[in-house]
Amino acid sequence: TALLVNIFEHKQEARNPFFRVVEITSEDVDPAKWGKNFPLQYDQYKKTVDQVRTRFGGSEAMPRTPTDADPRGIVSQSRLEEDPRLKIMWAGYAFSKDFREERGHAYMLDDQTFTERQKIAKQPGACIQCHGSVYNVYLEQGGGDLQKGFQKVNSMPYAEARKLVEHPIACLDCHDPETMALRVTRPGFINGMKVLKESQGISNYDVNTQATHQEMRSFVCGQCHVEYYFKGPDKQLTYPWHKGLKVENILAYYEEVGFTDWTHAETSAPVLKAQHPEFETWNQGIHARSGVSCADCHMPYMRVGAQKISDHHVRSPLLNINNACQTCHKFPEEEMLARAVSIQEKTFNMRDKAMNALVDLINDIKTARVEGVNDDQLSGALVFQKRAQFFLDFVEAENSMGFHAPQESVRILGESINFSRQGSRVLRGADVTTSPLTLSNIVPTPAASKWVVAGGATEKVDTP
Amino acid sequence: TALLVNIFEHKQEARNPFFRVVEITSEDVDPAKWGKNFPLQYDQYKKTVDQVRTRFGGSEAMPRTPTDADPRGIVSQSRLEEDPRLKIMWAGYAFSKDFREERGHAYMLDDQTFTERQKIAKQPGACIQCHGSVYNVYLEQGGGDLQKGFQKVNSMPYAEARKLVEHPIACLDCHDPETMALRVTRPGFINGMKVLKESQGISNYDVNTQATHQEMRSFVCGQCHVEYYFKGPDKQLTYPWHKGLKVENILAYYEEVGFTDWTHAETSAPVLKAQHPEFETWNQGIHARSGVSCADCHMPYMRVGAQKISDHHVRSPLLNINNACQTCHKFPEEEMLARAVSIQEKTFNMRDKAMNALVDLINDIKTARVEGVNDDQLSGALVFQKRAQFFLDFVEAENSMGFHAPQESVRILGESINFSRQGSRVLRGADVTTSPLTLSNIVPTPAASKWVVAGGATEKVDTP
Amino acid sequence: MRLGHLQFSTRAAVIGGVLLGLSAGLLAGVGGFTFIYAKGFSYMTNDPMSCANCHVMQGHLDAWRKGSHHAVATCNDCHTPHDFVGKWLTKSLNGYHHSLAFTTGKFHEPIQITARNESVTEQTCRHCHADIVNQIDFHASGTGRDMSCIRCHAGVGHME
Ligand code: HEC
Ligand code: HEC
Ligand code: HEC
Ligand code: HEC
Ligand code: HEC
Ligand code: HEC
Ligand code: HEC
Ligand code: HEC
Ligand code: HEC
Ligand code: HEC
Ligand code: HEC
Ligand code: HEC
Ligand code: HEC
Ligand code: HEC
Ligand SMILES: [Ca+2]
Ligand SMILES: [Ca+2]
Repeated sequence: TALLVNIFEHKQEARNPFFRVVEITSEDVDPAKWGKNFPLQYDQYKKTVDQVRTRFGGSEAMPRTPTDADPRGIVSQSRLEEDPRLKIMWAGYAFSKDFREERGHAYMLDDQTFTERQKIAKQPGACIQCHGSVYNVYLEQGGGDLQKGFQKVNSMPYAEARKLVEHPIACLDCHDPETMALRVTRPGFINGMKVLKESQGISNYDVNTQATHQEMRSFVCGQCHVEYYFKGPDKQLTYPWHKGLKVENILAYYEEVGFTDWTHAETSAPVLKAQHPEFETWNQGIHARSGVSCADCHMPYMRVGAQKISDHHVRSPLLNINNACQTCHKFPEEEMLARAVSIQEKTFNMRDKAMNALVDLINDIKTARVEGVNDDQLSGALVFQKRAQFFLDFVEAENSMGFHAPQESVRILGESINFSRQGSRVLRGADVTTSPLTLSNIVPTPAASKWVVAGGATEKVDTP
Repeated sequence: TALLVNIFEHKQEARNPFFRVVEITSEDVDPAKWGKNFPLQYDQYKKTVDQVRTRFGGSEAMPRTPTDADPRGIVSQSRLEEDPRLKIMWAGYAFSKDFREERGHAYMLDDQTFTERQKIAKQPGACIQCHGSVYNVYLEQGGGDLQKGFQKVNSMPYAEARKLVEHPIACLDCHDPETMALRVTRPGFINGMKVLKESQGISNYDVNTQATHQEMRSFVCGQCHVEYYFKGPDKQLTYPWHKGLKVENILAYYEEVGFTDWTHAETSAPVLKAQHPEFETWNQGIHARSGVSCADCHMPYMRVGAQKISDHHVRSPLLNINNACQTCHKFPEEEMLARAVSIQEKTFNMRDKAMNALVDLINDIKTARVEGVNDDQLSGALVFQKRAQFFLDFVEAENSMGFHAPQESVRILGESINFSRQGSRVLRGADVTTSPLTLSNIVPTPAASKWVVAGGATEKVDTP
Repeated sequence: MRLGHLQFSTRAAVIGGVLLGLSAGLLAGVGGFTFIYAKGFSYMTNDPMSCANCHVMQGHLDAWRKGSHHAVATCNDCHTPHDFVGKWLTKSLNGYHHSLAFTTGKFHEPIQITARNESVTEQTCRHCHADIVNQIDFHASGTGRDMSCIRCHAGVGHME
């Protein structure tokens, strides 16, 4: 006799009505104006300028001397200096020149505008979807048609697109100004969910009308915290979810469409870069499976006087364990912290091994090119490099250091090690056929219920 | 307030839960007699003869023709037939001849007595600690001194020890006959916990007086479901916990004392075999950390009439999800099953990769021996084989297919892959120094609270 | 037995009413103003609604309504001992402590049950369910989290 409880149901019912001090229209981008009606949320929102470090997250404020080209007086710590092997991994790509720990939402527009990466390669307007308040810009540029405006801005040069945008993420990017309901405003995500659902046999999925309320509490974040690529010469921003959300699905898609990001400077391998697949990774974890959303941890409810609000100071939950974790987990704060860090340390340790294995492979390829090697072996090794790197990067670029899906993250790193080392072995004379290049067919175990969120299929598993 | 708490505790003691139909003394080994007082527990205890398979656990009843040498009419499925790579992994060791899926407690004595492994190698009396009701036997043989009797029986030949034992595990192996309180009766575990606690700075730990009640609900199982070896020529049964419970700690201990199990028949590497490290693995998982004991899942409470009792039908919890999981997890039965199987499938997939990597290494060593290789490379590769195999076996021999500690199990397999492939790389000419032979220093993150059970240290972690 | 207990609760409430003045008097010495200001008198009744007089208790009231026990146990059935002295002593201690916390606003969020009150609650489980837990509980100390009932039956009082 199972007691079936819907843990999605938060105690939302007893929410406070609010006073409209000013009338907000769909034209109002400026959060300060929204803040007149919702001063508590606005106050917290402004706090995303804070910089505090955790063991693997948060960020550290590093002072720098502002220049005309880059007026920022403070940036966050350089990840390349923390681990120089990243420069070998990304040799020949803009990331090997400037890559920093990400910080609060307040900085998103500036950090994109002034990153050194802008100088090294010409970036497209597509970049801006995730770094500024672009919803109204897309509508204007598309003459009322969101997708049209999106396509148009995507193919602009970055500098041109940048001029159209004034604010980092603003209230209207997540909220309907009339009803304050959550909404998805990013065409990249709307299209991404459509192809993902199609792969599960659901056609014409429309996230804004078909998602549940609890799903929306993650989907507003999944708008940006995802892996992406720029498709074709007109740089259309695309989420590679056509076969599913697992790393194997995504790699298989890229290999099918023949996409690679750049040519590795030291080995000439055509390779891929992964970026912040938080949404995809979270989707493989037990929290997603239990219906726990991004907002539950990163925007937990907080009490302000007699009111309960969603904490709009979006940040590391490890800086806010009582609100972020203890509503669900009845363990002391320091114990919850130790649990998270323990997961992260195991991931970090494997990441280290995977990084060494990849550097070994890159060195082996370089040596082999000098010393001579047959074409079969070389081309096999280059494919292994691409895969090893993409798998490693999928965890490296994910920002929770494995927390969002502990077993899955370490599994991916284990595969990465296997790819790197097989590449070396093949180069050193092992028969390629003993190291088959087929990807594992890891099918996500379908959730047997409504608990699953975005990624799951719907069939039942066999009883034992 | 201390006063009040005291009052409650007193009221608490005034309980008299059962009717003594017969008087049970410390001499009474036969469970049937205990069953007169506790018919409900006894009825369930007898059910451990049942054989039902789950996806990765339980067991399947395979009929066979009884012979004089082996009168068993039913055994469980052969694991060697399910995965013939095991024979390569264990080449030259008795396990490569007969290794079956383990089944219920009722069979423990027969399965040990009649396994083919008995015929291949002379087994010592030490084996019997975990396969029969030996507590009284030890006391008798030791003239009242448990440890002395244990040592004596350990060094007997198996056949001789076998004659002293009548029953598989019986009530008195876990219960004090007077009070019915749980007790630890196995010297192997008593000694193992002592050295483990010593490594944590606690001396003279006595499990029977110092463990909490909830710890005892796991310790009674940890008596047998652990990694072990036979120390020295007189085959003293020893649990290798002198440096801790993690796989790295155990391997480091074996390397320090210079212990190996056998010489691999195909490569001549001195290698190790791991056996059923359920207790060690559980200890690294989130359930142990949350104070969830073996008995909570494998002997959950069940309702019989107006009473609830501990289900003495010890078996796979996946055959009993309702009682075993759903009191704590409010998700549907099929969802709980899918969660467990999803964890197991990821582990199984990595186990497969790790097995292939090890077989590749074994083949590479064989080839290298034929084709010639320098000593440094060869000896490096042999160490890699030992480590790769022990790590793989640590998960392979653990019976939950990763469930007891999902991230940890996959981490260990990732390390195993890395060892195997590094061995191949070294053999094929890579500089050994680029693949250092030092083990990861994975320190378990200490639990910050009383929730932790056996393995944890006591210091606090830093706040972020 | 169940019925008996419920009767006991009602009777206790009546006697409680008589003793209300006495208790309030006792508390006036320690924290009178705070107590009254923060509706501390709520502690003296058996009505769950009155606990929710403090908005910080609202969530617990809502969660109690969803819990399996809303029809069989009110707040005090679980949060005060089932003996006369213990019951009123606990009410007084908690009333004082919570009123003070409420007034100053200084308390951990989410609110966590204190070790003492957890022990009180654990005893009430055993009080009502003595028969069914007879066999399994005779070795348990019943204090702390060690063999606690709510380790497995967490949602009984308050469903998430
Ligand atoms: C169960 C809680 C939980 C959920 C659900 C969750 N996260 Fe996290 N997230 C964490 C923790 C814990 C960290 C690690 C923070 C740290 O290391 O300081 C983290 C880290 C992050 C980081 C890096 C933060 C930093 O401080 O550098 C980002 C970005 C992030 N998560 C986004 C998301 C997104 C997007 C989702 C939903 C798709 C999500 N998270 C779901 C708990 C959660
Ligand atoms: C419009 C795109 C966009 C959306 C929508 C978005 N983010 Fe972000 N997020 C970013 C960018 C870009 C950064 C990095 C900013 C920087 O480093 O300058 C970031 C940074 C973060 C960080 C890191 C903070 C730190 O201290 O390191 C967290 C945590 C985070 N986001 C969580 C979320 C959550 C949770 C949601 C949904 C409630 C969300 N984000 C929605 C783009 C977005
Ligand atoms: C699909 C959404 C998305 C797109 C498109 C996108 N970003 Fe980001 N960006 C993010 C998120 C989310 C973060 C924070 C997480 C992180 O840093 O991993 C971020 C972080 C950053 C950061 C701060 C951390 C760092 O990498 O140094 C910079 C700079 C940046 N992006 C530049 C760019 C540029 C340049 C482009 C276009 C080539 C771009 N972004 C395109 C979502 C996006
Ligand atoms: C990154 C996405 C994001 C941005 C940007 C954002 N919000 Fe929210 N907001 C949320 C989420 C998620 C919730 C929870 C909604 C729910 O569960 O219905 C929320 C809830 C709210 C609510 C409902 C009450 C509450 O606190 O739960 C108000 C009011 C609100 N936001 C105002 C604002 C204002 C004002 C701004 C701009 C200063 C803003 N939001 C910016 C994501 C966002
Ligand atoms: C809204 C509820 C909710 C919140 C908030 C939440 N969790 Fe969880 N957590 C769960 C559920 C549900 C599970 C799955 C196990 C279960 O059913 O209890 C889980 C599992 C876990 C696990 C074990 C699984 C794993 O991934 O290893 C850890 C560790 C954990 N949570 C830590 C945290 C931390 C740290 C936070 C805060 C950053 C947090 N949780 C926030 C509900 C939550
Ligand atoms: C949180 C629940 C839980 C805890 C605690 C737990 N186990 Fe398990 N155990 C499982 C599950 C689930 C399986 C997988 C069963 C299957 O595959 O059918 C399993 C499998 C096993 C198996 C193999 C069973 C079979 O059917 O083949 C053994 C033996 C075992 N556990 C012993 C232990 C021991 C000893 C402990 C304590 C040190 C322990 N378990 C703690 C849940 C648990
Ligand atoms: C430290 C306790 C312990 C010792 C010592 C021990 N066993 Fe076991 N044995 C177990 C446990 C626990 C299982 C069930 C788990 C498993 O099979 O992995 C088991 C299972 C078995 C099985 C059934 C599964 C199989 O492997 O085919 C056989 C046969 C067996 N043991 C024989 C022996 C022999 C022979 C010895 C002495 C060399 C021995 N055991 C020593 C604990 C022990
Ligand atoms: C005296 C040693 C000993 C003790 C104590 C012991 N076990 Fe076992 N257990 C074994 C052996 C040996 C086997 C394998 C029997 C066989 O295959 O013939 C086994 C098998 C099992 C199985 C496998 C059943 C199956 O269907 O595959 C489970 C589950 C299990 N034990 C759990 C436990 C739990 C839980 C405890 C403590 C409550 C415990 N054991 C205590 C020795 C022991
Ligand atoms: C280790 C987990 C665990 C602990 C601790 C525990 N229980 Fe239970 N309890 C269970 C399980 C499992 C069942 C379901 C048994 C069944 O239905 O066969 C149950 C059933 C019950 C029932 C009967 C429910 C019904 O369906 O009628 C009551 C009443 C109960 N428990 C009370 C208690 C009390 C009081 C305590 C503390 C003394 C306690 N339990 C401690 C796991 C636990
Ligand atoms: C493998 C270990 C083991 C064996 C063998 C064993 N028990 Fe138990 N038994 C337990 C555990 C664990 C508990 C739970 C005790 C606790 O939490 O205090 C228990 C509890 C009990 C209780 C207390 C009531 C209950 O059900 O929780 C009785 C009575 C009992 N066992 C009788 C027996 C009898 C009779 C036998 C032999 C037929 C037996 N036990 C064999 C492990 C064992
Ligand atoms: C006595 C309580 C209890 C029992 C019984 C129990 N669990 Fe858990 N489980 C927990 C706790 C506590 C956590 C840690 C997360 C949290 O705090 O909720 C957890 C976490 C988990 C997780 C996520 C962590 C991970 O390892 O991935 C899974 C999956 C899970 N349990 C499955 C099961 C299954 C399947 C069973 C039954 C075989 C079971 N549990 C039995 C209490 C329990
Ligand atoms: C005066 C306002 C107020 C009233 C009326 C009130 N509470 Fe509370 N309660 C609080 C506050 C504030 C806290 C947090 C105290 C802390 O954590 O220090 C609290 C905490 C608690 C706790 C957890 C802390 C502990 O002491 O164990 C329990 C249990 C509790 N209340 C039960 C009740 C019950 C039952 C009632 C009705 C009989 C009630 N409360 C009425 C304000 C109130
Ligand atoms: C059936 C028993 C039961 C009833 C009835 C009950 N509670 Fe509780 N309450 C509990 C238990 C058990 C806990 C401890 C929960 C935990 O720590 O997991 C608790 C905890 C609390 C806490 C502390 C919060 C926490 O999570 O530790 C407060 C406050 C509280 N109860 C208030 C109330 C109020 C107000 C009522 C009446 C509306 C009430 N309770 C009715 C059993 C009950
Ligand atoms: C005022 C008396 C009383 C108190 C106090 C009480 N219960 Fe109950 N409980 C009941 C009654 C009456 C039922 C319904 C029993 C039935 O239908 O057989 C019940 C049902 C249950 C059930 C079965 C329903 C379910 O939720 O699964 C469990 C388990 C249970 N109680 C556990 C507890 C625990 C744990 C506590 C302490 C936190 C507790 N009870 C406190 C009277 C009480
Ligand atoms: Ca950060
Ligand atoms: Ca089995």
